[in-house]
Parts: sequence; C-alpha cells; structure tokens
Amino acid sequence: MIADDLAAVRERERTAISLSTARIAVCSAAGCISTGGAAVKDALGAAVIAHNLSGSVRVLGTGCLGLCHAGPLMRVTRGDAEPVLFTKTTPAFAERVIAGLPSGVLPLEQRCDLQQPFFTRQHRIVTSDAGIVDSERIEDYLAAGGYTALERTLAELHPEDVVREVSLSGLRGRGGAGYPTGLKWSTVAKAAGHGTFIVCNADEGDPGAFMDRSVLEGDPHRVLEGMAIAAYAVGAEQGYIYVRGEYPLAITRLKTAIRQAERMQLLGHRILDSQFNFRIDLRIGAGAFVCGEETALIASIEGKRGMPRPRPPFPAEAGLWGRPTLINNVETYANIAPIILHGGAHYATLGTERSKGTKVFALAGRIVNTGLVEVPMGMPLGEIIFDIGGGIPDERQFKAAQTGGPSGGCIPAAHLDLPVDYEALAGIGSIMGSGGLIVMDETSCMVDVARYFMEFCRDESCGKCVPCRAGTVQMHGLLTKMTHGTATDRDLALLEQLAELTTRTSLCGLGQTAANPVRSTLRHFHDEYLAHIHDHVCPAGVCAMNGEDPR
Amino acid sequence: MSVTTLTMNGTLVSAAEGATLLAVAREHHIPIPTLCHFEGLSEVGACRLCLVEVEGSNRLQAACMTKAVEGMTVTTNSETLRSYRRQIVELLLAERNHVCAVCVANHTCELQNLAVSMGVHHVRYEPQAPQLSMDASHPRWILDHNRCVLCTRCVRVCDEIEGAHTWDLMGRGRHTLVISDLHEPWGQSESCTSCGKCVRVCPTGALFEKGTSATNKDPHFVTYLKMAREQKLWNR
Amino acid sequence: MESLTRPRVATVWLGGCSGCHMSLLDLDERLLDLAERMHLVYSPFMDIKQFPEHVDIALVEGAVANEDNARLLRLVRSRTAVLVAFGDCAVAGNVTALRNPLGDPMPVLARSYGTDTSRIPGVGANAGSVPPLVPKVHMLRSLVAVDYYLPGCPPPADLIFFVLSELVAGRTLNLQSRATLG
Amino acid sequence: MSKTITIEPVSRVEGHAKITIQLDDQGHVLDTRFHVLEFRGFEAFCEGRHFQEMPAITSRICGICPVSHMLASADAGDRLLAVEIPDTALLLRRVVNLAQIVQSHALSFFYLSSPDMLLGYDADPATRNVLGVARLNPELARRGIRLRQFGQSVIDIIAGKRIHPSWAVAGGVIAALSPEGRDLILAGLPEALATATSTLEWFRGALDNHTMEVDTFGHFPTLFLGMVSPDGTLETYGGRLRLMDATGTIIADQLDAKAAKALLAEQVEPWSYLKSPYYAPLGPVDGAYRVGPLARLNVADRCGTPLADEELHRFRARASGPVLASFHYHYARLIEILYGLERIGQLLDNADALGTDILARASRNRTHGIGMSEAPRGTLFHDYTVDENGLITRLDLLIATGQNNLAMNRTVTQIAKAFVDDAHLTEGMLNRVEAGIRAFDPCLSCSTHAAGTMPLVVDLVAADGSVLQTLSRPS
Amino acid sequence: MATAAALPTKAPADNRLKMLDAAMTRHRHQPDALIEILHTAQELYGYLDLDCLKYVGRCLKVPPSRVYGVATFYNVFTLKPRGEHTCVVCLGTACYVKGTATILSALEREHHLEVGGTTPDGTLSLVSARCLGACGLAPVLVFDQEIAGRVTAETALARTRNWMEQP
Repeated sequence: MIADDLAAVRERERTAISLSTARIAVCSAAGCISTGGAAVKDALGAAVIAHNLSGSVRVLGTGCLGLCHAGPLMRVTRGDAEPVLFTKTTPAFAERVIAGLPSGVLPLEQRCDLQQPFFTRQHRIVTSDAGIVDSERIEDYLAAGGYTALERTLAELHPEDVVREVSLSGLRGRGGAGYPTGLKWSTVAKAAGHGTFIVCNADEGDPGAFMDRSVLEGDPHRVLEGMAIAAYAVGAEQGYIYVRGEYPLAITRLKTAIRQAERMQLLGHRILDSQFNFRIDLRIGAGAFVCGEETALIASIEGKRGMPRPRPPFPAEAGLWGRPTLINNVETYANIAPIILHGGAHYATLGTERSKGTKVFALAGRIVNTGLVEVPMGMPLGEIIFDIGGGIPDERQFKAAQTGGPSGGCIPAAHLDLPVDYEALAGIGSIMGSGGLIVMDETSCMVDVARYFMEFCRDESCGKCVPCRAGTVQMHGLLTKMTHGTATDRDLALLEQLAELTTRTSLCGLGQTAANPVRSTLRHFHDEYLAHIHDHVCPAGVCAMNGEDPR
Repeated sequence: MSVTTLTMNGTLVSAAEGATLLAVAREHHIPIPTLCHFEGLSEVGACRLCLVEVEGSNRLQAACMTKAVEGMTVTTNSETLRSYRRQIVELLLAERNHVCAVCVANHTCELQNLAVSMGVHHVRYEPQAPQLSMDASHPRWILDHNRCVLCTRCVRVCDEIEGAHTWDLMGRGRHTLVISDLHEPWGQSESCTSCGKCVRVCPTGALFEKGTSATNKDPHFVTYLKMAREQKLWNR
Repeated sequence: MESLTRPRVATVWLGGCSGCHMSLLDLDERLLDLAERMHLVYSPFMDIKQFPEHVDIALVEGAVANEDNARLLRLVRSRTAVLVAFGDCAVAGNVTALRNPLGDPMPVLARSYGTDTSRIPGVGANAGSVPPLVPKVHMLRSLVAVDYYLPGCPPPADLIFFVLSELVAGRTLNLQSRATLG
Repeated sequence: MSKTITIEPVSRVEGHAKITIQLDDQGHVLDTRFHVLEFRGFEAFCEGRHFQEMPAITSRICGICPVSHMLASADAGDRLLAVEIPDTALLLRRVVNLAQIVQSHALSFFYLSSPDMLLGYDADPATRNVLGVARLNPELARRGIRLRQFGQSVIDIIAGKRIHPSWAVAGGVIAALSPEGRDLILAGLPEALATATSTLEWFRGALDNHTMEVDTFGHFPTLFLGMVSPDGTLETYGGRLRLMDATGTIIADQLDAKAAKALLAEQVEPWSYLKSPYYAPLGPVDGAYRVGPLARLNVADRCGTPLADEELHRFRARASGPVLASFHYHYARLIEILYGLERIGQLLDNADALGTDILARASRNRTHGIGMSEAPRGTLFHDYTVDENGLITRLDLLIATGQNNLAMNRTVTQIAKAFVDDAHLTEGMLNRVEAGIRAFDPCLSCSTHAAGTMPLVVDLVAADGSVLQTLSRPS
Repeated sequence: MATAAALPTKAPADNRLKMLDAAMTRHRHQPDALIEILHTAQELYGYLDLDCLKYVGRCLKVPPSRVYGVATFYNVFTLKPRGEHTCVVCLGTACYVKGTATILSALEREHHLEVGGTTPDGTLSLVSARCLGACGLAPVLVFDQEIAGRVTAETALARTRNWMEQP
C-alpha cells in the first residue's frame, strides 16, 4: 500500500462518518467491560438492527473515557451537536437511546456534565482518540489522522530529523524514571551496526496504575505508529511489545492491530513502499514486576528468568542478544505521532521548564472520580485531586497521595500545591512514576502502607542481589513489628539503615527504590511511626497492635 | 596492550586495558571483598560486596563488572562502604540457617571469613529460620539449602566450564533455590556428570562431600582447569 | 573490703550446652589469677540462687529457649552494667535455635513426649513445674540490649581471657577480627 | 498446713534443674520431685539432616561431654556404613574418650563437689565454691585444675579442639596422632597420675567424716549397667554392656547397643523434661538402674591397670556385694581418673597409636544403627534410622543422666527425709539435698534429649502419688 | 518428525500436543520462545507438569533446570493443576486501600485455604494478583474469567460458596 491508497482509505472512512447521523461510543476498556460494557455494546448493536438504523448509526467500542467509577460509559455524538456522555449504562438503557435517536430525544437521566472540571481541565494528547476511534478498527484510526505521522516521517524526514524533533519536544520517559527520550534515541541511533531492536515496555507493573492498559486497549495503533517512527529513527527492523499477561484484552487488541497494520503495509516489509522494514512481535509477560526493569525485561524477552544485570552497559549499547536496544514505555511511544505531526517545539510549549507535555494519571483510592485523566505537566497536585478528581468522598480528610507505586512515595497535604513535574516530585521524596496516583484519607495508616509496599517488593524481588532479596525481607519484618506494636527505637534505626543500604547498593531499580515508600513516610509521617513504637497506638486504627510476635 | 592509569584509594595504579576494577585492585594487593565473583567464571554482580565509589558518579559500582577507565578515581574502602559490606554479610547470615558451629565449612567458609575480616561478631537482623531441605541423593555430595547464599557459582561453573547446565535457580526472591534439572533429586539428574566442580567452587558448606566433618575445598582448581584448557598452562 | 573495689562479675547459663562455661574453665589456672582481679558474684559453679543487684559485668551463655530464660535474662539486664553475649547461642541462637525452622514448639515436644498434651511437660497445666518453651528461640539481642558479643562455639579460652581481662580492667572492648562465629 | 520447698536452681550441677519437696502438716517430707527444666528438641530438628553430620551436631547437646556424643554418634555411623573401623581409629577414639572422662570427673570432683567436702555442707554459700576451695587449699585447687587441663589438652592434641571437636566421623577419625603429640601427652601423664593418687589418698582419709552422707545420699539397691570388654575388664568405648543386680548377679552380659536398648523402656512425668528409663522386664520400680562410675566399677571384673585395680580392691572392701551408696560415685570417679590416665599411657605405648589408617570409607549400607559410648556419667546410646540417602528419619538418644533419673529422684527423697525438717530448716540441709544430686554428677543439658521412640509407659500420678492410669505405647 | 521422536511416553497424544508442536514450529524452536511456549502449554493443559516441561525443554534446546527455573520465576505459571473455579483477589494498592486484604482473609478462613492453594475437592483455587489494572473499581476480584468491581467480603463469599455447593 502506498500513500495514495492510504489517503483513499481515509477518505472513504471520513465520508462514511459524515454520512452517519449518530456515533455511539461505548467504553471498551477493561474497567467498563467489568461493569457490563460489552453487554451494553451488544445491546446497542442489536437495537440498531432492530430499529433499522444500520445505515446511519455507528456503534464503536472505544478507549477509556476516563470516569471508570461511573461505567459503563456511553458517548453519543450527533452531527455537529455537543456530544452527550451517559454513565452507568445498561442494555435496557442502550435500547432506549437507540429508540430515541430517530426522534432526536435522548434520555435525560444518567447524563454526565461534560463541563465539570474533570473534563474541562484535562488536556488530551495521548488519550485524544477515546470516544472517537473504535479500538478494533484501523480505519477509524486512519480517519482520525492516524499513521499520518509515520507517512510524513518516511516521506520527509531523515532519521536524525526524527531524533531532533523528539529531543526538541523535551519528552521524557513516561515509565517513571524520566530519562530524556531524545537522548536515548540518539544513543541507540549512534550505536553501530544493524540488528538494533526496539522494545515497548508494556509490562505496567505498578499496582494502582492502568494508564498503559487503557492506551493499549483503546488505541493500540497509536503505540504501533510511535514504535515504527522510533524504529525508523534508530535503524531498527524488529520490535517487541512486552505486555503484561494480566491484560488479555490489550493482548487481543494488539494482535488485531498488528495484523491490520501488516495488511495495510504499515508494518512489515517495505512499509508504505519505502526501504523501511519493521515488524513487531508480542511477548507476553508472565507476572513478574521486576520485568519492568529494562535489563530484566530483556532477559525475559530472551526467554529467561527476569533477572536484571548491572548497568553499564546500558541496553542502548548492549541490550537484546547484546545488540543496541531502544526501550520505551507505552505512553512514551503514544506521544511520538503528535510530536512528529505538530513539531517538537509545539509539544514543548506544554508543561514546565524541565517536564514537557502531558501526563496520564490513574486516579484511585479514596477519591470521588476514580479513573483516567491526562493533564499538562506542572498542574498542582491539589488541582488534580480536588478539581479534576472531585476530592475525597464521605467528607473525610485528605491524608496522602501516593505516586510511583512501590518505587514512589507518599505526599502529605502540605505539598498539595506542588506542581507535577519530575524534579518537584523527586524533591519531596516521591517520583512521577508511571502515573498511578492513589489518594488516601485518614482511614489509611502510613506505617501499614509502607509495610504493604515492602511486602510487594519483597515478593517481587528477583532474588539476585543480596540487599534487595534479604533487605526487603528484614524491612518487612521490622515494619510488621511496628504494625504489631512490638517494635522499639532500635528497630526504627535498623529500618532507616536498611533503607539506605538497599537504596544505595541494590543491583537494579527495584531494589534501589524499594525503600522509597518507607523513606517518604518516615519523612512526612514520622509521628505515625513514633505513635506505633512509643505509644503502641495506630492513629488510623488500621493496625491490630495486638503485640503478637510477628513471624 | 595499552595501559590505563587510574587512582585507587589515593594511589596511582596502572591497569591493562579492559581490566575490571577488581582485577586492578587484586593486582595491586588492594583488598576488596567478594562472594559471587569467581576467577574463571562470568561475573554476575549479585553479592554487592565489591561495590566501590567512583568519583563523579553518585552510583556505587560493582568492581567485578566495572572496567578501569583512564583517569578514574576509585575508593574501595571508605567507612560507608565498610558499613554496607558488614550489613550485607549480616543479611546473608540472617537469611538462612547458617549455623557455623555445626557446618562442614566451619573455618573454611568464605562467608564466615568475610564476617571475621569485617569484624561481624553478631547479626542485628532477625534470623529468618526458613525450613529448608537437604539433597543427599548424590552418591558423593550433598546440597544443603540451609547454607546456600545463592551466589550461583555452581550454576555458572556447571554451565560455563563443565557444559552440563545441571544447576539453575528456581523461584524468586527469598524463595529462590538452586535446583538440579527439573528440581529432581541430584542423584537422579540425567545431566550431571559428577565432575564435582560445583562442590569445589561453593563458598560455603552448601555443597559438600559426604563423609567429611570439615570440607577441604580447593577453589583454585577450577581456575587452574580453565587456564589449562584455554591457554595450555598447567601452572598451579 | 577489697572485693568492693573489684568489678562484680556474673556468669549466666540460659538455653545451651554449657560449652562456653567449660571454655571459661579452660582458662585453667588463669582463672585463679583472674579471680584476684574480680569478684565473682553469680555463676552456675556457685550456690547463689538469686541473681544479685549491681553487677558490673555479666557473661550470658545460651539462647532464650523457655520463659525462665527470658525472665532471668531481663533480670540480668536490669541489674547489669555490661552484658556480654557469651558464645554463639547467646550471640546468634546457634544450635539452640535449630528448632526454629520447625515453627511452633508443639510438634517438637510431641516428637519427644507424645501427642497427649496433658502429658507434655511445660504445656498447659504442666507449666507450673517446668517452664514452658517460648514459641521461637531468641538470641539475646532480640529481647534485650547487648553490650558486647563474644562469638564462638565455644569461644576459645584465650579469647575469653582477653575479654574478661579488658572488661575487668575497665577498658572498652574491641574484638575487631579476633572473633568468629562457629 | 502442708507446704512446698523449692530449690531453684539446683546449682553446681551441669544443667537446669529444680527440686520440690512437699511437707505434710507436721513438717515431715511427704514427697520430692526432681525437675529438669530444659528442653532443646534435638530429636526433632536433626530429622532430615545427614547422619554423617550428627557427630558435630549432637556434640552440641553438651559442652561437658561433647566427646561422648561425638563418639557414640560416630559409632552409630559406623553401623550405618556397616564397616569395622581401623585399629588406630578405635585406639584414638578410646584415648579421647578416656581423656574426657578424666577432665569431666576432675570437673565434677574438684570444681563442683569438693567445696562441700572441704568447706562443709553448712559453709557460707557465697564462698562454697571452687574459688573458696582455692583460697582454703590452693594446692588442691591448682592440682584439680591442672588435672582437668591435662584431660582437655589430650582432647585438644588428638581431636584438634578442646570443646566440640569435629574429629570422629562415621568410619573412623579425620586426623592421625603425630609423634610430637603423643610425646606431649606422655610427658603430662606423671603429674596427672600423681594428682590422682594423692587425691584418692585424701579422699579415703576424709571418708570417715562422711558416714552420714554415705548412708543417706542415695543408698539403696538398684540394677547397674556398664561397659566391659569381652573378658569382663572395664571398658569405656568399643566394648559390650553388662547388667548386674544389687546382689552382684549378672543379669545380662556382652550386650551390644541394640540388644541392650531392647531391654529398656522409659516413663514420662509431666513435671520434668527428663524421662526415666528402666529395665523393662522388671518395671519402673524394680527395674530402676544406675549407670556411671559407680555402676561401671560394680559390673566390671577388674580395671585392667595396676594402680586402679589396687584402688578398686579397697573400694570393693566397702561393701559385701556391689557398692550401693551413691555417695561413692565420688570414690568411683577418682578411681576412674586413675584408670583413665593409666590406660591412656598403655594405649599410646602401642605402635598403632601413630598409625595413619584412620578412616574406612564406605557409603550407607544400613538404614538403622545404634552406637554407644561410656560417657563420664554412664552409658550413652545414639540410635539412628536413616533413609536410602542417609538422611535421618528418626533420632533417638538415650543419655546417661536420664538413666539415673529414677535413682536421683529416690535419692532426693531419701536425703530430704533424713535432713529436712521444717522445724529448723537450714540452707545447709537443702544443700545436702543438692549434694546428693551432685554425687550423680548429672549432666542435665544432655539429659533432656531422650526420645519417645522406645516402648513408652506413661504413668498418670495423682496428687497423692498414686498411679491413676498407665498408658503404654509399643515400640 | 523430530518432536514426535522425542515424545515422552506419558505425554497425551491428543490434539493439544499437536497445537503445542505447532506453536514451537511457529517460533522455529528458538530457545528464546520458551516463555511464549510455556504460555501456550499452560493454556492447553491448564498447568505445566514435569513431562511437559521436559518435552518443551528438549524441543527448544533449553536445559531442564533452566526450563524449571523460568517456569517457577513467573507468577502466571503453575506446576499444579488449578481448581475447577478460580478466584483472583487483586492486592493492588487501590484495592488494598479499599480493603481487599479483609476480603482475602475472609476467603482464606471460609475455605481453609492459603493464597495459591486449592480446596481438597479441587473445586476452588484462591489466587492473588498484584494489580489487575482496574483500580477505578477497587476492590476488584476475578471470578473465573469475569472481573467484578467494588466487591465486599459478603459478595465474594456468596460467589465462592455457590461454587462449593454446586461444583
């Protein structure tokens, strides 16, 4: 397929859309599916046929619409009218919507106010296709301008130009560490010889994070396109997507998307009739958090135990099978097409001095609007939680926001005005992380939260290096003692010492950050620790404090 | 072969190009403790005992895997490093059931010797006391998981020198275990050649010979064997 | 009285084999010389039944295996200025703690006394005449603060002599790499 | 009003024990109990370990007689290998066992019991100890210390470590004796022998002051069990067992460990961690037996060394048949020291002593093996059952002190009835009760490891002492 | 065919083996396909038994100990057959904050199970997941293949009890 054919497909699809009287998008991300979204979509399809509307009404399964707690969500667009969003829909409700379409009367209840801050304060780049593009149809993606960036790249840009645009955008790795993407690309591009690989890290491991899942499920082509552009930029012909086995829907949609893209010559041999070849294979993760660490991920793609190795050498120099390997995460790749389309400089107008663009967050925990949001970098944390997130339910008090999962930290109320930015978060002992943002109120005990994360790291430690394997065990033991009310000041000192040890001496990122939740809670909630140790009291009333010897 | 010059603990030292910091230190008799490192086997950088400070980097580097670079300034023995090393040894001692007193490797154990050299007289961490088994199915040797430090020397020597790959690791984290074949009794292993190299390289009493109350290991043998094979040097 | 100026020394035996005390006796005649420099106020070799007040130095052998051990250890700690964990059992649990991997002591006891709990010493109603076992054998450090650690199974007599000589002379102990577990 | 007197801890014994004495309304002794307070669970945690590790692990049962455990364990290991160990190995094991008997007996006599005899039972408890002895009779104390030191140094020279050596293994031993080592040992013998003979002389002289103790410190008939050689001479390692009754009649002779153990059963009292073995055919009352120095000297025809045999003659003159007074454990102990020293000299004078064939190598050839040694306190059995890989599936230890448990309980009652009177209770009276226990030189850290795998009889005893119910378990 | 010659005698000679062989052929019997093939084998057989591991190792030229090492490193793989029904409890942070630990212990108590275990009658396996990525609906459980959000201990127990009563 060449550019002209692609243009024809787009034209055909756009015409079909313009001829339709209504487009009804049902959120088909895992969240809404678990509350019955699939049945709603089936009911819509059946009703369309029953009402003889097949020619004019299009039903799509689409990416995450954001308000997960209110699913299944349904978005109805009619001509140029403002779209309407319905929450908590059912098959019966779907029938009513379709029945009302010919007369133009839609149900009044279950409408969601699209002017509330949750929608108006977001800035959607990565998630812009949600509600517009059917997750399983490449034609939809093409009609929405998909693969234009790849087309332009192959037609107009040298690989160095691509790297320059990405560098110019200021994009930083969205997987958590925030390494400048352009710099990484240029390192890989400079690494000599053929046989370079590119990898998409879709092993979204942080508990409480589901941004990548939503992107993969809702807009898989966006990721494929970003990877193809990256492959062109660094001279790779083979790519892997390492996706969590726990995301079956994402895997299915990716498989479909790859097949579609290959059929249209957007992947595979001589893409768009250029000299550029690039194929993508899926690798299914098997449940090991440590495989989010890039050297462990590489080992896993090679079919081995996911055990990290020391860096240097970095994967950019010696990665998969010893070859230079570019590894980025899902959200990073999802940002590439817009950067190429609108220019790196345009992208860089969003965000802060050192953190550009937008960030997708998964809001969860004790917050009204649990779900997925995309905001410009630099938005104060408090705005995300209270304006967009709707604040804390049940008239409780905000206590902490946890970012970065087991590698991150807990941010207290005193820092709610902090702009969300890599450096700012690191400055108060947390990290941006991949985007999980879990809100806690006074019903959460921070010592128990630290213990929870330590248990996670203990169980997910690969066991290779001593400080991580054995240090997490000991720290977990000490934290457990604290939550049982049997710890002493000496235990607290040991905990602090071990936290330093694992941070400084562990082999990989998992161990190096395993103590972050401990360190940040020690820093911001020291009095809670002292209450457990000195007064044998759990202020949140979570810990049993029964004085039993933990074992 | 070109030569690199670097500073180690304030002294200028020379190094062959591509040499690791550990090799440079050993050549100049600068002690750096190691446990997973074994001359002649690949490096894994797992024990973290050989971590050193490299000026200009806030990350500690494993001396066994870091190449000497011209002009590098390295500290191998700061108070911080010593404290970390002691903690690592203590963590290992608390992890499984290291009862030196009744161990075949008492006084020949590398872990115990590390503890002695670092002045580790006691362990501040709670002993985990896991319930672990022994595999005595092999006619000559015993594997006692209670004393294993998961250094993987046995795994590597079996794979890299003997070429049998009888050993590997199963499970992960604190549940990691050295296994033979499909976690079958060692004595029933189809791949084991009974060469005994794993026993020779084991730093503790985890792998030992039946019928001995003290193990007489010869860890240099494997290094010697590798030299003999690859360089035709039969120098002991 | 002269003995008032000499440091008051006690040796205590908790759950262990007494090998450390035997090694102390292996000081042989040096023990008599040492006795001139200290005032031995409590020891298994003596007939003092109550651990005395105001002890300067206590060498505690053995791990905490039963409730009596725990009680005595806490008493020793409260009445002693310098507490030395004497030997591997006190330092690290050692052989005495070998039962810990088996978990709860009940199966261990049942192995020796049968499964009828009414017939097992130290259990239930039988706890009065013999002390019940603690669920898990502890090294001293797990229960009380320890000032010095003197490892070894047993610690060699020369090392005991060095340690006692230093402590009796009021010096701070520095064992560096002189001592080892095992 | 009845009341209970508790002596806790029993001091100057090797272990943790207490004694309770129940008095009736009139203050007369009603009942006594000897409680062993410690339990460590070797039988349980040794399961799954390899039998060849047992000499090192089981020697940690006891710091006083680790050698006995090491040797009994190695002996059990020999059976599992189904080998006969080299002559040199057997000879050296014997020497080391004798050395331990010497040091342990010296410990018992000089460190633990001599304060009573020298300073008196009623002396100030604060000084009634070895340091008190040293002040009163420095020469005696120093000689005692040096005698023990000699025993320990023999162990050190041959086995490489004074306490908890890892030297004897299944099939033999791991280190031969050097000529220098032998010479060093032989050079130390004369002084040790001189100490032994002079102490015996002193003891004999002091005996006249202790007729009361001789009569009350456990003076009663029991059976006696001890090791002899094929010709009936005293032996402490590698011999066979002889069982004799209180009249001197040999009930059984030349039993190997397996045959001997088959004759024994044990009962459990919930008030003590120490179980009480007895000679099964006669039941727990009549089947009570004593082991240790007194028993060994009673059952043996002779010591087989000149000085010891001379002294044995004097010893036997104290009774018409076997010596029944437990107080004479002390006497027997001193004779055994003499015997041990002489025998060490004899053994080392043998060319085999410096042999280098010391280890018979074999793999496991049996799944069950019982080994034994004569520990200072008496016969010690190690009974191992292993799987095809040699991992222990059942470990059963029958320890010397345990075998004296019935006798010790009776002794406590006898002394308490003789000395304890509520009307005027003195510390010295209570000390006599303890001293009676001390005569047995109980090693309580050893004694809490006998396992319940023998035919077991459990007596449910009511508060009044009557047996309410008897439970038994087949072997 | 080489694979047929290497067929372990105990391996069932049914369609599933053909499908497994096909999957390996698709990956050209490359060792690096090990994890992919284990996924396939587990999908086919429900779990990975030793014969299967041995067979896969032989076909992919991977030593047995490495196959076993990989199969036990990853949480998804199970070497024991799962129960007829599986209840997955999400222990992700959002679910934890909203109390899944309580639900889990209620299930453990009710069915006398520990996480990872299966009831003796083979009806129910209890499994935990570190995060199912459905945090917006926390606490989340999966009953067989079906995700359920905002679960309480009562609703969870109702589901599992139902299974136990009508296996």
